[in-house]
Amino acid sequence: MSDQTDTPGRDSLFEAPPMGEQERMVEAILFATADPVTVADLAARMPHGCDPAEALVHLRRRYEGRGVHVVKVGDAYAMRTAADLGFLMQKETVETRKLSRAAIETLAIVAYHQPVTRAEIEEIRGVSVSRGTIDQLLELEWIRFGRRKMTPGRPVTFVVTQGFLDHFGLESARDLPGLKELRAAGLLENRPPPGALGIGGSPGDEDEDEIDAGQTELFED
Amino acid sequence: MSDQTDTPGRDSLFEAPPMGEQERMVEAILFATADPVTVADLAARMPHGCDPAEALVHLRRRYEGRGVHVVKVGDAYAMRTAADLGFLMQKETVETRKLSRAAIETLAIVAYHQPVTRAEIEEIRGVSVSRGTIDQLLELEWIRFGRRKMTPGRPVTFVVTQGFLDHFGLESARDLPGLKELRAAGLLENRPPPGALGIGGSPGDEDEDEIDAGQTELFED
Amino acid sequence: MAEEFEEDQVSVAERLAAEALIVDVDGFEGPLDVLLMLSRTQKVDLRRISVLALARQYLAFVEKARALRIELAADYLVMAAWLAFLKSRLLLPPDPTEEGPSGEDLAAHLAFQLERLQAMRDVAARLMARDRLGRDIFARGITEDVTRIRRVKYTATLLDLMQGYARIRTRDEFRPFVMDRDAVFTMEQALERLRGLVGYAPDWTDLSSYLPDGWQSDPMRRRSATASTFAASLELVKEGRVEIRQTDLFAPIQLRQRKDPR
Repeated sequence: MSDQTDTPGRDSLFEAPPMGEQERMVEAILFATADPVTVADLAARMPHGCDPAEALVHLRRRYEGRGVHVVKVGDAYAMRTAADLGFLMQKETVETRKLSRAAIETLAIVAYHQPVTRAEIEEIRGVSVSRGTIDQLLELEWIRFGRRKMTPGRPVTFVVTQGFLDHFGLESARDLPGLKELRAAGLLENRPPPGALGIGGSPGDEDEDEIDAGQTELFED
Repeated sequence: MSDQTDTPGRDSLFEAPPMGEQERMVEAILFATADPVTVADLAARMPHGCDPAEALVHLRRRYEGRGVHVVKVGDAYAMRTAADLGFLMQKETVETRKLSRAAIETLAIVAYHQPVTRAEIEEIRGVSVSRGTIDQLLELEWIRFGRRKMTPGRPVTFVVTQGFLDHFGLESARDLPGLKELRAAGLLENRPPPGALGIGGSPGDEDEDEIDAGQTELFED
Repeated sequence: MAEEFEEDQVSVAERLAAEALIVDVDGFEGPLDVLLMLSRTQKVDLRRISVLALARQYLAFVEKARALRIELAADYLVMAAWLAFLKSRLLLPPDPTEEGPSGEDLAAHLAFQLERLQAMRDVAARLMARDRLGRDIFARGITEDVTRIRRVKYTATLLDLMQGYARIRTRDEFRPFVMDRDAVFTMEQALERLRGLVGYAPDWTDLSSYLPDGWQSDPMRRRSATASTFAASLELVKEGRVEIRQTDLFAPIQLRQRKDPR
């Protein structure tokens, strides 16, 4: 490997790194870039005096027969999985989509209120829950049917699954943060809770008037 | 069920591929994705009877000293460029939002004291954790909610994520710099203030928490 | 707080440091941060820090801020009061009748807190200085594009989930505020009511029996009335008009008129 180290360098002021190092550099660049890289591009990125074309020859040889190859794409180079291992890559073609807002809200209600019936979900959300939303969550295996409720009609309930806990990195549904903690984490607007303000705050003038008009006089000593 | 009958491949109906082939497969899978892959995940994608853990040992050795390394991230593995070649990758550098001093300190406290509650973070920093700080760390997916603490109020805790380990090049939280020294010096102990007269966080916080607690009750069904 | 002669004991270096601090008091993250900064002027290991000297430095700092008419946030003043208390505990011989932790215990804990905060800052800096993904270390640039099987995978983060839940739950909070006022019994109302009523209570009477009619069954109204009546009773105790007692934790709170009103 390092026996050709001294060849490039040319008349440069600075000595070029040894070929072994240059090979490492090309390897790292090909690995990290999103597009195939030309030799000129490599040369521009590497320290002065490097010979990326030669480093590429070494690198290609090193990867022969490995799970990954250095391939030429037009006049540029890239690293690619060996063709015979393509069957392993099926998982990389998965397309990820964000869950709809309706589905997220429904899922949240199941998680926080389980076991919960469909009617209860609708009551909490304030809108009806479409069949598709529940089906989607069932299909994702994030919710499942729980035990029937002992109320008239014996409606089915929904609960969250182990898969749900795994996906969201929770050990149990009890570890879900409460409203207080959501607020503490800044996820909730800090609106004054209804009714809580008047108690400690300074009373408005109207209040005082009301008191004056009322029982006050009766009990004055 | 069936994993008791056929241990790793051995007497299985199909013979597992030779170790050299398994190493290629692991190499291809790790190359194909930017995210760390667990051993279980590797096993699930490879043919029946493979031993990805052993293949990983071979693969890691093969990449020692190369421009790209096999690194361990929590209980998963990934390929990453060697740190000394970072200077070649200026084009790939991702501009990260600059973290505030509060966010950096909070992150360190979560990492070194995990699982840690918000109150404990405030105890250590001597100031309340501002809204948004925790939010920002959650959004970066560097911290997540952990198990609730079995103390009064059952507060939620925070722990660091695999993404955190990946970002800072740590195999596990045990490899945090200076962890042993801090532990030996007793600086990671949860030492309560003597008597009731603690210096604690600012008194304003407690009030806020009390209001919040009342608020939560209101919403509890 | 800090007496004149003590101020003189503070060295010139410390005073300069304290002055520099005041100019930039907004840059500090609370009193503990200031204490940590001040402790550096002692130029010793944090484990060997003199908490007494530190308390003096801090009190001098607060005094100076006051002289310069700089308004310090409440928690700085709370810390000053606490340190003044600590200082007196450290200086005076221990009073055997006094309960609670000794001055040394409190000082040791403060030193521990400072050391721990400093340690966290040090490791935070070490952490941020590590080779980091996307800056020094890079992941695979081309994730495999062998498009063969296309499956749609739905994702959501815990954050999405919680924000969704928060969204639903906070909808309820948009109700007009005035609607809720009829469920609030103000402390002034309670005080007026109680002022008149305690005159007729020479014997111990449960606080709950003072709740106004119609405020006892509905939980919201009951809670509000209980809180304000309790607060009002404390006010009357302060005025020396009633006595209050509670025999046990969570036991009923009882009131009676004071026999010898002040």
